Amino acid sequence: MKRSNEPIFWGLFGAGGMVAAILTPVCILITGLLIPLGAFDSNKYSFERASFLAGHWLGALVLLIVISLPMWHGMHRIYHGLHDIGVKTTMAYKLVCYGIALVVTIATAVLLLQLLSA
Amino acid sequence: MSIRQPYVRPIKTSWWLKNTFYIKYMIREGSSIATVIYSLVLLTGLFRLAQGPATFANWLHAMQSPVAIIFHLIALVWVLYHSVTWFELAPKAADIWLGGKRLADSVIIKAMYGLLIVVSVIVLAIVAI
Amino acid sequence: MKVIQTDVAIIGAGGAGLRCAIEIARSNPDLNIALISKVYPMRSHSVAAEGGAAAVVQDHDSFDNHFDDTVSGGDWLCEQDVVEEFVERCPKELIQLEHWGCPWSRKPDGSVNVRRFGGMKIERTWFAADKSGFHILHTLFQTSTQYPSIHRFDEHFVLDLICEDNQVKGVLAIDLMEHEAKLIQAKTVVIATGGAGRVYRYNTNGGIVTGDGMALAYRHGVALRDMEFVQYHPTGLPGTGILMTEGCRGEGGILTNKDGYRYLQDYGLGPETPIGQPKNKYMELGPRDRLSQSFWQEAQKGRTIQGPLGDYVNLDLRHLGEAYLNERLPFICELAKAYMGVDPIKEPIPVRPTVHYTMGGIATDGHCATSMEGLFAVGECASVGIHGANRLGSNSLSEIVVFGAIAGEQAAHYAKEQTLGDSAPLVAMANESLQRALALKKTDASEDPTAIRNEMGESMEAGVGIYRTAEGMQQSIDTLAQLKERYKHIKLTDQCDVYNTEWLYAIELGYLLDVAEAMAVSALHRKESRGSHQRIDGYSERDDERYLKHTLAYYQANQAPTIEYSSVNITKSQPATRSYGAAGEKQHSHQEGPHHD
Amino acid sequence: MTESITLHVQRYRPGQDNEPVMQDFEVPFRLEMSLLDALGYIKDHLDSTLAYRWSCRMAVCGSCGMMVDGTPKLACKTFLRDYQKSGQMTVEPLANFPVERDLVVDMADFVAKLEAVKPYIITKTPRRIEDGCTTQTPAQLARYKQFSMCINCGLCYAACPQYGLNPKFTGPAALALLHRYNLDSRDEGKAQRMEVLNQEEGVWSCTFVGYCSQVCPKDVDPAAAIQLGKVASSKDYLINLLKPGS
Ligand SMILES: Cc1cc2nc3c(=O)[nH]c(=O)nc-3n(C[C@H](O)[C@H](O)[C@H](O)COP(=O)(O)OP(=O)(O)OC[C@H]3O[C@@H](n4cnc5c(N)ncnc54)[C@H](O)[C@@H]3O)c2cc1C
Ligand code: SF4
Ligand code: F3S
Ligand code: FES
Repeated sequence: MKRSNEPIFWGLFGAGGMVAAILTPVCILITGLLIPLGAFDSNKYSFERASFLAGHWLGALVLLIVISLPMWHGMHRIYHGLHDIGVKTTMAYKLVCYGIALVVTIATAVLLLQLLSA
Repeated sequence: MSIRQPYVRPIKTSWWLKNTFYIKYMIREGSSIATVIYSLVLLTGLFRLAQGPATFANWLHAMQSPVAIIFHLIALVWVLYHSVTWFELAPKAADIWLGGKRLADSVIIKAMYGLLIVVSVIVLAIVAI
Repeated sequence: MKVIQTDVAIIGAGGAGLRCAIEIARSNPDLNIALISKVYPMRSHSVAAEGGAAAVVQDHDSFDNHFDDTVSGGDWLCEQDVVEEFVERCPKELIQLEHWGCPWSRKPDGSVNVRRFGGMKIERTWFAADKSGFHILHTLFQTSTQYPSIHRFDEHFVLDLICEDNQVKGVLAIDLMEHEAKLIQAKTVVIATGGAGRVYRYNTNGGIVTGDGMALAYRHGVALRDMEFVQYHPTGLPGTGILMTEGCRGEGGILTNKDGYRYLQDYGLGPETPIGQPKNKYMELGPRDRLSQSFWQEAQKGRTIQGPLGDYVNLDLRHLGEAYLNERLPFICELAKAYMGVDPIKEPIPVRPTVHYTMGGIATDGHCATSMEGLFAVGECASVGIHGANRLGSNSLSEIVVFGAIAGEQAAHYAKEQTLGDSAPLVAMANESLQRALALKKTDASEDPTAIRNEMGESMEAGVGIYRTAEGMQQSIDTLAQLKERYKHIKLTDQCDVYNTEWLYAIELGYLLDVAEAMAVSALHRKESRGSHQRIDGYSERDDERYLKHTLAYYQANQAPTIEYSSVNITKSQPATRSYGAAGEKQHSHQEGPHHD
Repeated sequence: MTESITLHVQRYRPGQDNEPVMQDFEVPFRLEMSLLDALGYIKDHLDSTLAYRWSCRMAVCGSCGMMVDGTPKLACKTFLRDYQKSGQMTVEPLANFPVERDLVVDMADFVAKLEAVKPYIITKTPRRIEDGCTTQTPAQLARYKQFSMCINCGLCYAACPQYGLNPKFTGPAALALLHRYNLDSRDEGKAQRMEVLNQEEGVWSCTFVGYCSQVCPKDVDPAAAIQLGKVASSKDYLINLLKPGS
């Protein structure tokens, strides 16, 4: 009997789901609505402050979590969702879906490292 | 020869429109679209940030466009729907027993709502200071 | 015709059939077993049993006590040597079920819990909440799946036994889905087809409980024994007949009439025990025959409650409280709510006596062997001799596992000594039999099988019910004879052979009619009152001189069965007055000196 | 109160119908009447050729599953009174199973799946009758009790779109049964059952739609059993990764 490798993806999916449920809403509220609509003093949202936050190890960690984990979560659901709407999901689909999540994760990490060392 | 002719009912792509439970499931799963796009938006922001103040300002400006605002509004509602369903379902994957009794789902659910509120307030506070 | 050769063929995959199959498979893995059932095993009616199974476990209990309760409960019509072996094997079998995973309810220390049951002196009914039969059946089914030598024939309906010179050679079965007939040639055959409650109109039985195996053996010359003893359970829901387990009363439920009066004290079951303090063999914990008879008496006096679905009395559980009810009787609460619209936590449940169990059945010796070579019978379809004239609740779930194992041992032993003969003559016989069964499909006839079924049920209810008279019984016999005649001309219209239930029900109806006739004729011949057979036409007393005997009904084609009698094996308990409540206690102490329980 | 109710019943008779067709029946209405009673009325008085499975009529044998207005239900526990308002109900065979005849579906695959999860107590050394019952406290019993309540009615399979999309999926009831034995304090066979659980067609075909638990007439909550199965399978996966030489 063949063992599924699903546990890896399910683990990331679960972690991402938790982040998406607890942390993402407030993040969307802040970055997507409050800031663009000018609810904060625009000074606070200067380049300097953003760089400072992303440049601090704690801020970087939070950003990595907020960007990459929900990505794994989302791509996992999209992959299975394709199957739900009748797509015959082959290995290629799996590689593409989780591949995107992996690329985003790596890109985020690289950028953050860049900012950290800057 | 068998006299049986089992009839296999085909499953249409639109099967999930058949009842509200399935529709809700699809909405729940669909929230991943918002999640994924939002992650990409943030990633772009990070990228812009790394490129310097001018590009970052551009990004900030783009975030003010009506399309962006509308997307974030929808995303917020959709992701909150994800939160609600997540909290509702998560206790099923937990099997915590205290003194011969299973920890009630409602306790876990309440705890998670609590967490959502606490985390949101903290983040808002940090950002607002 | 497809021929399948096997060592043992078991008809019926209820509790008895499954236990039998497992016994053979684990002790003789080299023997092939064909386990045939007209429904998937877990649909068998053992699944509906609620209350529990009896076996001595408590230190202050003893095999003798269980023996005494069973024999006196059966009004001394039990085979005492068989009862003796039975009570000794009960604990072993229930422990075996425990090892196989049965979720018996437990005491806080982790040992098995027991509850009170009607007619039992000491609590010894093992239970799995109020789904005991369900858990036993599923445990047995699931356990059976680990044995590769058990070949199941699910949804295969047995049409006939194939016999030669009073020796059974196989079974004719038809695959319901394929409509393909199969001759299952076997060295030995075990019948485990369950009861025949569907002979009556209102009963606690499932639709599949149609006496098939009884009729099959009977038609081939094996006697049906003690068929007049049909148990009415005192607490079925009006209308549907759905059972409210005796466990309700075991846990302390009470029965009241329209005045809110606990009427059982008027019928030799008193004095009244305080509410919430049930006492074994008193009041509500009397045996089923007595309780059902008391209901009838109350109805005569106009003290039952009139409802749209017939008279009823109240089964009151309210004083047990919500938490206790949810723990001990959750299924009862669910059933009462769904089928009666009554929440037992808040209201009493309307109940009335309903046909429940056939004490009689295919006559066997104490080890399940019938008078036909190679043919065994076990479970509710058999009369192995432990229930006598009235079965005690919780003895039959024990019966199906105890005798299921015994039948397995015996059948395996027998099969090992035999060889399979030439199948050609058997195929010819099977083909003939199949043609007879298929000939029922006539579209040009006129009789409606539904009408026949309903008239049979009503006639049995009227003539062979809780109280009986010669006139009433004769009327039922006459009606049955007419119905059997009409049955020959039933009209069947279904042209599609895949899962043709119209034809299936028609064959079952044929089985039912034969079994009903055996019941009615056996009843008419027993000119006394004993256990569940109560006459009010001058034979209201037990008559040990003439009727301390088993009735044997022998099938006669196209006419009423002939009746013979056989002796009852009495070893250590001489017939005495059967009394409960205070009278029972007095009698008991009189016989054995003071008791301390 | 309506005097009668209309039942739209799906018929399919191989050899006669090329595909399922609907047939309407007018059935007299009584307050306590179940759908099973109504089908009985049809069979007895209107059309004796209608085929459906039933037996206990008290929601415990698991025979009478069917789709009622698109929802999987037990006919014997579905009451006409709940459909009185619309005056009609649509009755079809259980979804996701091949239809053999009228309301009768092919259950063979379902039963085979139940058997495949090794649904029996496995011990390293057999227990002996002489040693009596195993000790199991009410708390240990409570751990698995809920998952032992399944009547094998198949409603959850009709509810699960993943089973519909991929019939190889072991499915909710069988996985709940597997979990029931894994949780039993008397059992030592977890490792063997893990193999079934760990497959793609084991717990991993479930996307937690959750409708299985919603329709289950016995509150078995197979969805919970499966999620716990995923947790167990993930742990097993990790341990297997860390195990040297694997
Ligand atoms: C509602 C109810 C509650 C009860 N509660 C209790 C209780 O609490 N305690 C107790 O001790 N007893 C109780 N009983 C009695 C007890 O449950 C039954 O006597 C016992 O379960 C019968 O088991 P069995 O194996 O003999 O038959 P069943 O379980 O009825 O099995 C019969 C088998 O035979 C098969 N079969 C029948 N005819 C054919 C055919 N023609 N071809 C192929 N297969 C066929 C069926 O498919 C089935 O598999 C109760 C009974 C009822 C009805
Ligand atoms: S889990 Fe529930 S719905 Fe599924 S088969 Fe078992 S009882 Fe039926
Ligand atoms: S509906 Fe199906 S997808 Fe999972 S939670 Fe239930 S098995
Ligand atoms: S008839 Fe048994 S579950 Fe409905």
